[in-house]
Amino acid sequence: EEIKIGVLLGFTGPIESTVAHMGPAAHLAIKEVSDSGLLLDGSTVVGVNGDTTCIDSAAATAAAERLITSDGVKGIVGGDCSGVTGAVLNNVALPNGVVMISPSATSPALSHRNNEDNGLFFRTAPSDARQGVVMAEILMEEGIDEVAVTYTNNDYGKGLADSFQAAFEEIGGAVTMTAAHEDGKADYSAEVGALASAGGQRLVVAGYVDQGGAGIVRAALDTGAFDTFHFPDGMMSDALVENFGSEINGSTGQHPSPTAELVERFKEVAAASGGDWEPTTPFTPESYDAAALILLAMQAAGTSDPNVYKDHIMDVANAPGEPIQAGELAKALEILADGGDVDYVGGTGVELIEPGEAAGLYRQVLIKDGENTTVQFR
Amino acid sequence: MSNGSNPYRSDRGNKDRSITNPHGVGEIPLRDSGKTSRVEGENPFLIGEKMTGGYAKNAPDILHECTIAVNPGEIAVIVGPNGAGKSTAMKAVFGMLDLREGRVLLDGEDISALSPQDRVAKGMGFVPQTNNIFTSLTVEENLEMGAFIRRDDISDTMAQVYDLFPILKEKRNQAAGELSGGQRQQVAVGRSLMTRPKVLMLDEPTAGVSPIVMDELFDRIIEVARTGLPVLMVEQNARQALGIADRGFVLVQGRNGHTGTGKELLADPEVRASFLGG
Amino acid sequence: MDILNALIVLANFVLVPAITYGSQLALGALGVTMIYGILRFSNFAHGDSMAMGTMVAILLTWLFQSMGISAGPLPTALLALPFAIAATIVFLLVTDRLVYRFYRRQKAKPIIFVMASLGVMFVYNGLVRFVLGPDDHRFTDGERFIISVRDFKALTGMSEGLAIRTTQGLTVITAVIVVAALFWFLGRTRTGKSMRAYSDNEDLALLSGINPERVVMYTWMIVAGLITIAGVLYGLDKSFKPFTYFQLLLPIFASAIVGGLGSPLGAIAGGFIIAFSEVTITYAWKRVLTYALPDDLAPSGLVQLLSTDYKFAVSFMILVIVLLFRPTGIFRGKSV
Amino acid sequence: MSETMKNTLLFAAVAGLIILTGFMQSWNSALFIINMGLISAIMALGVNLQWGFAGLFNVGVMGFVALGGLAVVLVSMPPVGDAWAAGGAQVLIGLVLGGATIAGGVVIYQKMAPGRARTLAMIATLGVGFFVYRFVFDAGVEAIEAVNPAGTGYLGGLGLPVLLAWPVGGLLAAGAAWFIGKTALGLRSDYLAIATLGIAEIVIAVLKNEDWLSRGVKNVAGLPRPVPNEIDLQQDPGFVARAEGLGIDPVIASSLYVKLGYAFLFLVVLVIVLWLAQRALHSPWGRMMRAIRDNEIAAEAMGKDVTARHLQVFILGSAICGMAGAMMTTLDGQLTPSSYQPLRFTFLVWVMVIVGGSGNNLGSVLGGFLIWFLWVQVEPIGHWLMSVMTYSLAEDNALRLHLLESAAHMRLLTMGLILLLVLRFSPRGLIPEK
Amino acid sequence: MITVDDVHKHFGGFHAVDGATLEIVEGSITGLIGPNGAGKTTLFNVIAGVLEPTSGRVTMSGEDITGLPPHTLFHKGLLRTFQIAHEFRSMTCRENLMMVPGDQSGERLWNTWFGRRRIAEEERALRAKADEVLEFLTIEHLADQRADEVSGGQKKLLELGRTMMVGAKIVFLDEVGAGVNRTLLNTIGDAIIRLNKERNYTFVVIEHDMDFIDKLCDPVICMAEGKVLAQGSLAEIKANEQVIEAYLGTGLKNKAKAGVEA
Ligand SMILES: Nc1ncnc2c1ncn2[C@@H]1O[C@H](COP(=O)(O)OP(=O)(O)OP(=O)(O)O)[C@@H](O)[C@H]1O
Ligand SMILES: Nc1ncnc2c1ncn2[C@@H]1O[C@H](COP(=O)(O)OP(=O)(O)OP(=O)(O)O)[C@@H](O)[C@H]1O
Ligand SMILES: [Mg+2]
Ligand SMILES: [Mg+2]
Repeated sequence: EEIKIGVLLGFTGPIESTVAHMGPAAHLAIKEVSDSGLLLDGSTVVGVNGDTTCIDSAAATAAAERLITSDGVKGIVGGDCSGVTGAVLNNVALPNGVVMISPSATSPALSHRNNEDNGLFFRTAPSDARQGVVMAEILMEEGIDEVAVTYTNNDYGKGLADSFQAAFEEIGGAVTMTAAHEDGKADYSAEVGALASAGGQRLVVAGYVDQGGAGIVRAALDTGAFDTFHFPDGMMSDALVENFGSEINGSTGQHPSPTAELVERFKEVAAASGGDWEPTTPFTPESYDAAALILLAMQAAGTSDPNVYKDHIMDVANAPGEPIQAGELAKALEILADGGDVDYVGGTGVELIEPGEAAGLYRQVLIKDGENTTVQFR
Repeated sequence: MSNGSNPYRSDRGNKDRSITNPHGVGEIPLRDSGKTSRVEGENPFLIGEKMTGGYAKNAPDILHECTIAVNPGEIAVIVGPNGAGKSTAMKAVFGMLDLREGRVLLDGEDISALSPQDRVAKGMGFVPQTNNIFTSLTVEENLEMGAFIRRDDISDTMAQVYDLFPILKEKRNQAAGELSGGQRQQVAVGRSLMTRPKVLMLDEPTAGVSPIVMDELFDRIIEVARTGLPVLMVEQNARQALGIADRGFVLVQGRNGHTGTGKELLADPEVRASFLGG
Repeated sequence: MDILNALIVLANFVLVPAITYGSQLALGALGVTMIYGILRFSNFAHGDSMAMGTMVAILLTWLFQSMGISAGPLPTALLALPFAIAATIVFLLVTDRLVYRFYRRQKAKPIIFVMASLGVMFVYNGLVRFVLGPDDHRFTDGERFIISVRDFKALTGMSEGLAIRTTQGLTVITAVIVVAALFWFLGRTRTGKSMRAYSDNEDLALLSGINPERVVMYTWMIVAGLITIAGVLYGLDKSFKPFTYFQLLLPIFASAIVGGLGSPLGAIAGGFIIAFSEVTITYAWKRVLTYALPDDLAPSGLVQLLSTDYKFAVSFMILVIVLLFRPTGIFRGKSV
Repeated sequence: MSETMKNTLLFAAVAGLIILTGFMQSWNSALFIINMGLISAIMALGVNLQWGFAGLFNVGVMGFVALGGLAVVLVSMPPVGDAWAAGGAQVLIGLVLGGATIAGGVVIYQKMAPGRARTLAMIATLGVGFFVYRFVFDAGVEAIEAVNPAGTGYLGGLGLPVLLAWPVGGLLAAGAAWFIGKTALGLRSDYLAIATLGIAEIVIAVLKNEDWLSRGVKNVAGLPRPVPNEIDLQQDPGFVARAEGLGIDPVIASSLYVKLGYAFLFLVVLVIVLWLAQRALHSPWGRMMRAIRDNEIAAEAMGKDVTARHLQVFILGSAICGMAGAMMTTLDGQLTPSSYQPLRFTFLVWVMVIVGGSGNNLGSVLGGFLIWFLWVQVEPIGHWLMSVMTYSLAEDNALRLHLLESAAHMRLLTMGLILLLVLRFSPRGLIPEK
Repeated sequence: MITVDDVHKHFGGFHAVDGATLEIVEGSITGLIGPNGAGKTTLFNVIAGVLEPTSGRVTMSGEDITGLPPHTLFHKGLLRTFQIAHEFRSMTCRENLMMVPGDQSGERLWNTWFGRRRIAEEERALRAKADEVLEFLTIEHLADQRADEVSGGQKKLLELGRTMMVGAKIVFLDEVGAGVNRTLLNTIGDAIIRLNKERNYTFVVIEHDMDFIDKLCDPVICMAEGKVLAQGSLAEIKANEQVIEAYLGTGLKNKAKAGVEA
């Protein structure tokens, strides 16, 4: 059997630069499984790309329609932006009964859809509601009780900013100002000017490192508006320290990942594959994990029928079972084939909680001497 | 050139000037020139010979074996009813029309295949009926542009033009668009003289100008012609124009109706009745 | 009360960024205005042409960097700039040859050119991503600051600092030089005058012996220069990302229109108006006022007229208001 | 070849493409293309009305489409009682105050004699009014947005049938168009373009940032549908039996059924709009509009009230775009403000109109279908093309990998090439204006 | 019928019309002459509502019409032609005429959908009327030709034709004669006289052709530099020193003059 997996991401459009790394990561997992020849009695797997454009629900729906009804994919890694993800889920995946695992749609708003999704929708990125709380705790423990917040103006940024503000204020912190920034715009002086005026001990940048977020940090540093920051997952990547190096010493951040070894390990796996993509780009390991989960669940279920294997996704993702690192998919397939149980860890230390989203184990990071160092895991 | 048959020129309602800029869009087709050849025999200095053709490839012919010609020192005038093809004939001589038959000779050279642009280079000066000055440039810059193809010192010619039209000297640094109608016509003629043309073609230079300016212009044109420069012009003001013409062509429906000296035509009762308003 | 510090804050967060951004927009708008004035259409491909030019500069910068060539304290990209301009000229001329020239010969209506430029925009859009991918690229090197906040504070002993980046300084200086050169060229040289003549009246220009194709060629060459300079300066100052360059189209057009399409002076003014309106209207004046006012009057709120969410909307509002009072733009564009 | 013949062939060709999709890919895909094609055709008709008939350059299509989308939320979502209780009244009062401030400013401007006193009075009124408005309004907004922000945090809608949202979307767009038209058209049509561009951006900014209204960037999902739910159908034994009777898999049957339902609704709207537009075009009204387009000054001198006609046509066209926007949001089932991007909703619609043939209603319909088809299909075509092109290269050839990787960007490239080709060989569009 | 009271029109610092005061008598054919740039067309535009005067008042039959838009004035019976022909270029010559009459029921959107019968009838009548006018102007063969494909003079005829499509009270003609063949111009002159006599149209005619003015106009007003220079019968005007100096001139100085007289 040749099994097809849809990779439905915004290859063109506003987040095309992030997706340029997420796509290959998903394909890497697919290739790994396919090459092993162990899936469902030697089935091969191919990944089929579909372009959501991130913004155009109709185009995304059309692409999903094509993937599912024409290519006959058995599962979808995607979508990326929460807007199109919701549209695809409702209009295509749900009616056709196909599993979707989104690596990047972190909006809390998607959570409630889980109640009416027939158990078809999962995500390897934790909901922002959880991250907001973690973030508030980290800052408080650092002794910081007054921050300014800027977020990328989409459901991810807004949701994260909202949940952070609520959590932070609850434990006694104060947010001097919350300013949105649009990704892909020409200039961020206005935002930085306003944020600087509002002041705060630290600037929380709930954006993307390869989008407006970087522009904001750059401008804030250069004008001396802020010199330490706090970075949630969208900002945390090697690109961050590459770009800013020791300029952001003393900044903090967190991203969903249990251990530093996982990050290192995923980098190695990526490097071994010979691709020229950047494994630390936000949501890239998540993409790998999403694809891996689908395939492992198939193996566990013994079928590629989404309506059957959807019930095995939680099983393979969580304990009990043999922990499976990134790059060990073949081993997992074998164990599953033998009727064993696995606990998929993958690139991000996947731990799925009801209703089907990542539990959110976070690695707390401190930027020291231009390196990002692990403080602890939460 | 016809707007109807060239789809690229269809006039969509692009009134929105924040998007397009219709200011000063041209009509003269741009094309590559063909070869020229020398023609033996006695020919007038400039002649459009037996020209037949229309505005577009498969549009009906407007000109039918129409001939117009002019010699050095002469003024040739084309008259005729509206829509007779006077302007079309001028355009044909200037290469703005694809001729199906006939040829254009300049100084014994067949230039039928040349583009309008190269005809300018060959020394033909043309003053269109309208839009004949650069409104946003100063008077002096207008004259400079007239001499664009010349590489030599133009100050002498400029002085001559200023002599011819003293008012222009006064207004040399004013934008030409701020001048009155008659003054604009003077700029236009002056501009074409700056080229040092071998032949000057004028399309209705006096349309809409006041009598006093018209007299002035006619005077200047005569003066210019006296210097040996052949002048070919279209005029609706036929009686005055034929009065100064050495040659007159009456066009009727794209054909040569009557030809003769200005005086002969003025004297011809038929011409008087049907074209000169009695 | 501390007026000096208030001024420094204002300069640091409002004036310097807005002047830089304004210069970048002005350079872009100059290109738009040149094409509008001489080739008579609004070039929707402008943003992507900028990306194209910058892309070449980036590739060359990488090459130079790998060869170990550098410009000392200045960004290496400056060395690459002349070559990039040359390459962009070739690009634009080839595009003109393949696309626009045909319509010019057909005497097509300007709107057809506009639509064709839309097509060109799509194609460039794809091409840039084809070559360089959609990623963000930073290609600046050399000295980062002319003066940094820390240095400034150390130097002056003020409590507030002022930073001027090298790229900011470069942007403004280059913009001034380019604009001056352009004005000299258009107003004084024979070729410049012939371009103005062509812009005024195509037919008459042709009848005067001005070769339209040459005018068009010069226009594209100048435009290529302008966009490459604008694109590289912008990329140096912020970063290069194809999508952002596409998005730049909007503010650039707004600048050109506010200033009066077809008027080079207007393009410059327009660029600054848009930049300043984006930055100032949504600025939170708290910090400035805290310094500027006596202590007991110091504001407790942010003193922000509108949230930054609306900065783009605000600049458009300003645009509409300017047009209401000055329907042809500030410097009376070509529209009559 | 006669004109009718040619047009029929063109339409047949596009139909053929879609049918081919049905065979080669799936009927679901084909039907979805038809549905979006119908909506696109309606949008293109709206733009064509403005551009083709009247020469008005509207580059704010996106804004009107988005307003249509907003209408769906406001009409069809159930009201959020808690939010209304928390701050509904306050927000409304705030809005009234805001409106009153502007009205006050205008009245002062009109009533008082020009001079410093007037300027001061106006600034004072606007200033004080603005702060009072912000004070009242902001508090209300905060209260509303605090109500379960992850789930609701907005006022909700009226809970009316979703079909009602379509005309309401048209009305909302018409209102905005009236406002723009009054400002921009009265002065000079020249700068309509920039005004529309600006208003579109403002509309989107409001949609993105006014969470109390439609949840801003957090999106409103789960909009009611005018057709049954696929899952419900799949669970309906009667339906399943019928589907199986026809020999179709019930899952596929259910999604086809739903899509056909949408297609029917959209088709009805398209036919009505097309009929009205055609009638208007081929009448003295159409002649008048053409005259105005050709020469405004002369038309004005011949007794035609150019500004009023422009306003009329601008409002009509925008209303149609608004309606199409509402239809599209209904089809999506959610309102996603960040999805409104000029490239997709303004430029692409323009491409439809131009490629189809501006000034010709049938052309717009054709353009809508064709361009939408391509917009969706150039992606797989691009991939296919790339793999054919690189077929001879080695598996791991760097160039091959790069090309395959970049295949996604074929989408824009192909759109551009098609636009350029059509312009080149059929500059007035596939079905030109007569 | 029309009074113009101290009208000024400034373009920037330039005073195109600089305090013009004049009166147009009902039923007359008034000639308006003056050197190029005297402000004649500008004054026309002010009266016809195309331009708003900087100051001054225009009244029509006692009613203040200053600043009313052209389309309102059209419905009050004030028509004008343009010095530079303003044809509707993408429409046929016949359509150019048919679009003129106001109050066509087919111009209301509602009727285009639900009042087809009435429209069809009206159209038939309009068409007949348009053909009649075309025939009168000797361009009936151009009825179905696009208006931008006819010669310059023919466009001017079309321009005149439009004013004949409706019953007007006063018609402003801006250089109908420029570029029109003299023989045809005579015909046009006759038509103007006929319209004036039979339908009691009032005409105001700008023209540089003195023969034409001579044939039609009484009184004649001469403008210069934005002001009214002289007013009276043509004979009076022709004798006026100022007018001769500013406008008429003394004829050609050299050969040309001789040629004309020969
Ligand atoms: N651009 C054009 N396309 C097609 N036909 C045209 C075009 N211009 C003019 N014609 C036709 O060509 C014929 C001759 O026109 P032309 O302009 O040469 O007349 P003319 O003798 O100059 O008349 P006038 O004295 O009125 O200017 C006319 O019948 C006109 O309909
Ligand atoms: N829109 C404008 N802006 C600036 N100046 C203008 C404008 N319109 C006309 N003028 C100037 O006003 C003056 C009067 O112009 P007008 O057209 O009224 O002259 P005219 O008497 O009709 O002349 P002609 O006999 O040449 O038609 C001219 O000098 C002209 O350049
Ligand atoms: Mg002519
Ligand atoms: Mg005049």
